[in-house]
Amino acid sequence: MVTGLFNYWIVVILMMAGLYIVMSSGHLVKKIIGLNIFQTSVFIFFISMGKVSGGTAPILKDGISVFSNPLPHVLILTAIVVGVATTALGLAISVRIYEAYGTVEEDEISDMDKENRQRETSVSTVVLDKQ
Amino acid sequence: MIVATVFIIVKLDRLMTAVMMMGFFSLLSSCIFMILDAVDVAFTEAAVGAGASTIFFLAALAIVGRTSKKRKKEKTLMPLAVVICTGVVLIYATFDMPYFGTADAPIHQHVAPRYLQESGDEVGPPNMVTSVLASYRGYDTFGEAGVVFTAFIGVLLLLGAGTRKSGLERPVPPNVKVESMRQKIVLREVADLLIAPVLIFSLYVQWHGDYGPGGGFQAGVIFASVIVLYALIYGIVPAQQLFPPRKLAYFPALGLLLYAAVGIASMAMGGNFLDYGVLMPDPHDGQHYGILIIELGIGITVAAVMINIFFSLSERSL
Amino acid sequence: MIEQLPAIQLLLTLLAAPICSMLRNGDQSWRLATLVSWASVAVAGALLHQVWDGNEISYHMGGWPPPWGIEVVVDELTAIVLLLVTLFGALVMTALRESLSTIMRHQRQSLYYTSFLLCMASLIGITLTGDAFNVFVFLEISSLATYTLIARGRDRRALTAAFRYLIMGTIGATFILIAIGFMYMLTGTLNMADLAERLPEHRDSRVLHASFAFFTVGIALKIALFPLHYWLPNAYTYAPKATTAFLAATATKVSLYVMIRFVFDVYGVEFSFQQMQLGTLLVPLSLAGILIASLTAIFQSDAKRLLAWSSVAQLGYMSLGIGLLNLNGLTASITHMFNHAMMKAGLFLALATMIYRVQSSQLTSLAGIGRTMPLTTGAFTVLGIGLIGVPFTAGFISKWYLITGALDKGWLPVAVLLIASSLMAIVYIGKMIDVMYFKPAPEEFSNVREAPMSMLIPCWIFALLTLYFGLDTRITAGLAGRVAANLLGAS
Amino acid sequence: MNHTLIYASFLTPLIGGALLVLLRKNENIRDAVSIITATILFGIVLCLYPTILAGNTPSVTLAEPIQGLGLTFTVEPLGLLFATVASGLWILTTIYAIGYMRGANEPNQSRFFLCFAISIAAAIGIAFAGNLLTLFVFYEMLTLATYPLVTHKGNEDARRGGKLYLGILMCTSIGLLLFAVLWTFQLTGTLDFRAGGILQGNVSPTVALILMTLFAFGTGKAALMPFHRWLPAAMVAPTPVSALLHAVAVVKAGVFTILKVVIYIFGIDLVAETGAGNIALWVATFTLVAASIIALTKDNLKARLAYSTVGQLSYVVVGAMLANAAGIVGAAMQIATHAMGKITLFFCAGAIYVATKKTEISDMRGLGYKMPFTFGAFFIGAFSIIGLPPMAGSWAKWHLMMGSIDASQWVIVAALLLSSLLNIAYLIPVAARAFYMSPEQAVNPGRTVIEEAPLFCVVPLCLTAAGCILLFIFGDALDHLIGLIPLTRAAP
Repeated sequence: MVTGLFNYWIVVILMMAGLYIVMSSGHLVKKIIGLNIFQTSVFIFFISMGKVSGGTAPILKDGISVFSNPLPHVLILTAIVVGVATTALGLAISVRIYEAYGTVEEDEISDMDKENRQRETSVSTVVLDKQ
Repeated sequence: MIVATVFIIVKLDRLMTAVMMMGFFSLLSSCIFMILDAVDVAFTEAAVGAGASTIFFLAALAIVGRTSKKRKKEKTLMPLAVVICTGVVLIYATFDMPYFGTADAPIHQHVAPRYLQESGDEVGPPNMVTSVLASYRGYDTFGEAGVVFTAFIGVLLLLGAGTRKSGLERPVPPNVKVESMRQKIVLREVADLLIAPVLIFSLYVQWHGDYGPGGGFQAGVIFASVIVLYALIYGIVPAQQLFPPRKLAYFPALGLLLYAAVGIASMAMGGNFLDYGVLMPDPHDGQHYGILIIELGIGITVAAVMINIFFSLSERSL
Repeated sequence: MIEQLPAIQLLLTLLAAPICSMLRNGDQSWRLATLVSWASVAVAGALLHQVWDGNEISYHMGGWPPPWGIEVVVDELTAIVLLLVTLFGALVMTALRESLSTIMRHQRQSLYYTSFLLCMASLIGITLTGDAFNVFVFLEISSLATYTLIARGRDRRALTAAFRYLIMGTIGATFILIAIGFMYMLTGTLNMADLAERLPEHRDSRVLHASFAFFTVGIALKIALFPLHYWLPNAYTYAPKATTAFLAATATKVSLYVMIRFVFDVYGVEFSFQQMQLGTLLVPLSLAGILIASLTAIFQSDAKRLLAWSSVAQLGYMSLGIGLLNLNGLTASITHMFNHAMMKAGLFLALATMIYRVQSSQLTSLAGIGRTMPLTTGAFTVLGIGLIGVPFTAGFISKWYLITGALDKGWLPVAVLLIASSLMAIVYIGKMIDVMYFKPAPEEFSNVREAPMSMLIPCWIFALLTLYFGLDTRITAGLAGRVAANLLGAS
Repeated sequence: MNHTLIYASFLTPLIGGALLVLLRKNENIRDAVSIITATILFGIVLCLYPTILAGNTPSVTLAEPIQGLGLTFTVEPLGLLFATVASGLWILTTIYAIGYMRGANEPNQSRFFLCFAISIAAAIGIAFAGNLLTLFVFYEMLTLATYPLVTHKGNEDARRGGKLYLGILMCTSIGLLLFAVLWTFQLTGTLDFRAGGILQGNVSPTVALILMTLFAFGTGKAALMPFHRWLPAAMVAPTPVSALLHAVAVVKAGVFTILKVVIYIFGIDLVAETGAGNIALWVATFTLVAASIIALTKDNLKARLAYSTVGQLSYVVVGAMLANAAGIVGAAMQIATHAMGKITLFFCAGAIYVATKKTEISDMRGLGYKMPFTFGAFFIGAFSIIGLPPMAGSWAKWHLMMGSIDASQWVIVAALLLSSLLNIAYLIPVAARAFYMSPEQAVNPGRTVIEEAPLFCVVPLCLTAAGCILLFIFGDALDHLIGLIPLTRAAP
């Protein structure tokens, strides 16, 4: 059992490490790194599913009859592309955040936002009272 | 080892190193993919994870700074709890999974055999991944091209490339990184040597996808990384002169349209969307040419998108 | 031609997107985008007509039969969601030009339309597909497009909202990917109909249990079901004006559609509700969501944020209807999916129209706007009344079914809570309308003009549709009833 | 033919409303449109009489928004009675409103008349509703359409009044009435108004009691305490609106709803057997007395009349809850006769305001000689409300009294008597002061000579006063119509 499932367990640990980075890190770029790791681990999981012991890469050649399953490979090719697209967009947004706030630390940003909102609400209540 | 790498990343505050480690992680996973017979995936992961993503990260870090701050303890407890819960669910699930590598697992029984046994006759290319990717699940791949294109539009809308007139007409401020690279003669020489073969290699990957690992996507990324290499060494301005962003911005759209055009052509010929078989009198030829053209479409889209995104990101740091 | 309709439905918008991006001229792009979106409305209408009597269209992409190729399936539920996405998308698109003109340079606009079209196309793609993995692909396109659309908001907080959504959305999508992977592992297939056939034999497998758990959490993140809603208020508040209308109408609704499809069709009613007890989870959470979000809405001082919280509450109605698991409840969910999309899109659009003139969504700046922009405010009022659920409006119909559903179950307290939440809706909508009509306008806005026609007309179409669907419910509740019976009968 | 008539009765006010908005440029044409529409509507309603008197109940379905539940119009005697009252009084109210609005130079007159027309359409919808859903739909429409009327003045007072008005009516209707409607639907699977009721055999006595209480309180327009506050609050509206609220449409819609529910949803047998109406009955009895006492303390004429209305409405509720033939007849008659009497009183109050700008009763001494017609009519209206012969109100009071004796509810008999005495105490002095006390000249030195109100105001109020008497004389015709209401389940 241990040998049969060992591979999956490793993947789970990797996934969780990635997820942990995403959720615990305060630095936006590091969050994206975490996302990347999380996704890549899921990819490894998919590919592990498709492996057949003793099989080879799914390319037709004479004399070979046992192949690994090509379908997960296709799915993961697509998923990798999705991943890099997300990464690029995420980075673009964090760059813009940096330009707008001067920082990419989540805590600092939310502090600034909080101040902002307090100002807005206080202004609006004052005006409403006046009316 | 791969686990160790990840834990190092968890702890790291120096983001530069974290990114490097991430690239390393990608490279390792790509090795794992290789071991697991997923050559195409390994190829892609190496090109994208270790290549393109890392470069994007570096370009972004150049703007936002390289260190992250430690957070308070309380803020890390909640995520930890969530992560552990999720992990437990996953581990719980694994107990009912077929053992790794089992040949008679259901996954290998139902749909896959047809790909394995008949794709050679039905579609043609010996590389089954290509057949599935481009033909059986060509619609997914079309969607994938759509994802890349969407990301491109997103980055362009947010950061803008070429539209800012920054690259060409603005006087280049002294940039430490670029300057220092230029002076390193060894690097330059090596790069000069590399660029041409890699370009050719990318074309090979593009056209050879039918037979070996590779295809439009990998080719596109490799092509793009050549340009990025060029830009890193000679500076972004000459690179942009070579590939003016304004014109480059048309290419992703063109690639996507090329892909769709094949599909629409097959609709016009009386088949379903992306049914290449009807394109030619002989369905085999139809499949063959259809796949070639859509791979080209993907290649164009991906290469242009990657270069564009890199330009957009690095332009900002100028 | 007729049999190609499903592909045409998707291609219209998806192909217009790259063309739009090449046009580089805001007005031309807008013309193209608007034309194309109305064309897709027509196609959606034709599809609805085709499947009206319970027919099902199956279209094989690439000519490969499922489960080897990817199948596109259109049935009544699909058709109504398609109509929702295209019709409301087209209405918002029509109004988008004026709305954008104040926040974006001309050249950027065409890129914005491109994003918008991509978002619409991918939502159509999600709705159409009969393949589990394909759902993931299109879900990602729609997410990426949505992040972009949100991040272009005027306020810098739009960026953080978009980033937060990106993180949450990607985690959600990856969870869904894991769930799909597990399902695939058990059955070896990705086709949804095929999965539905093969999954029941694995009903005791832990892999399937985990798959269900991951799917539920993942999709709940996307739908913004309470308590996973926390990205939504900010995203809706800071997204550029008219965009919010589109997102509120479509994005969460399509995710809800995915949930219904998977929970009822793929996993199967029996598995989802008896073995996994989804209902026991959904009902209390939905109720809590409805009450807490309604209460929060009451205390907002920003009109957009108020409506965003109201959206969280209204999504609770829909998930509650699913949780009730009876004919009336499910009918209510599907009907409300359509009706709420319509009303909330209209409200946000009317609000966007006002913001177009006063440049702020704070309630204080909207004071007295009922006098300066009577037509817009009129539309807003009609839609607001619909949201409360006053008879003669679409909102009444869905609430009727929902409460009847709760009573059918014999859950009197649930019915009482629902009515209480309607009263809260009166309070928060009443608060806005009160400010708009009766508070004196701030001086700087005392002579704003009525909005331009291209925004006003879509607003009123939304308002009139709200009234129309309060009377003629054949294609909302009537169809939803049949669909619900099918979904429940499938068990 | 009948179907066309039913459609026409609902559409006429709406078309008229649209027309008057289109023709708003010219005041005279616009107002003429109002009057003509009102007359046509009344004519249409009258045309429906032969059919009903022949014992038919024509029915049309407009749309079917919910499976098995249509927006259905069914004409039956009770509804026709209400429709007649509403449409007949609409003519007079319109004429009066034209005079009043012009006399008082109110702004936004087109909006005013439009909302008026929509309100009448809603009232007709309520009258002809073929099931509870339809009734509820138009009930809400009436609330929304009258809201702009209540806040017509647009000042702070009007807004506060309007908020209270809308708040109470919406909250009770959505919170309680809708709930009761849904519950009924869930129990029986239908909401049709059927002779003998639909709940028979479907409910336990406890559920029946809860449901009836929900219905009674949910119908906020019936102004049972403690949900009566909106009625005095709505007094900020111009007087024609008050007339509309009190006599023509709104409160009548409320008590009409309760009557309909008792007769056609519960069936009086069920109510009598299970005592489902008990809570509502006692609350109504309490309201009856309490409102009259509060009315005594009010010096503002309109406020006093408002509390009077609160009390008088409870007569109808009491009659309905007694659940016997006499009670129902009394309640139905009370709808018609109170409408006639109260509208007279409000017209008078309005006329006094237009002519003298006076609103407080204590200021009205001696006005009777200056405005003989107005105060004469006031007398007649007051008598009718109190229930003294030869005024119409006496029939209603008589039947109600008989009903409570039949039911052996002696406390209620006593309450009715007490209330009548209180009615005398708060209504008669108003007119009496005007005639028998000399005006205090010193209070208003330099005031211009007070004259009778404009003709547009005086004629309608004289007509309604005459109506009060006519209804007494032709009381048996009324009795005949009400007698057609099927009180028990039709033989299968």
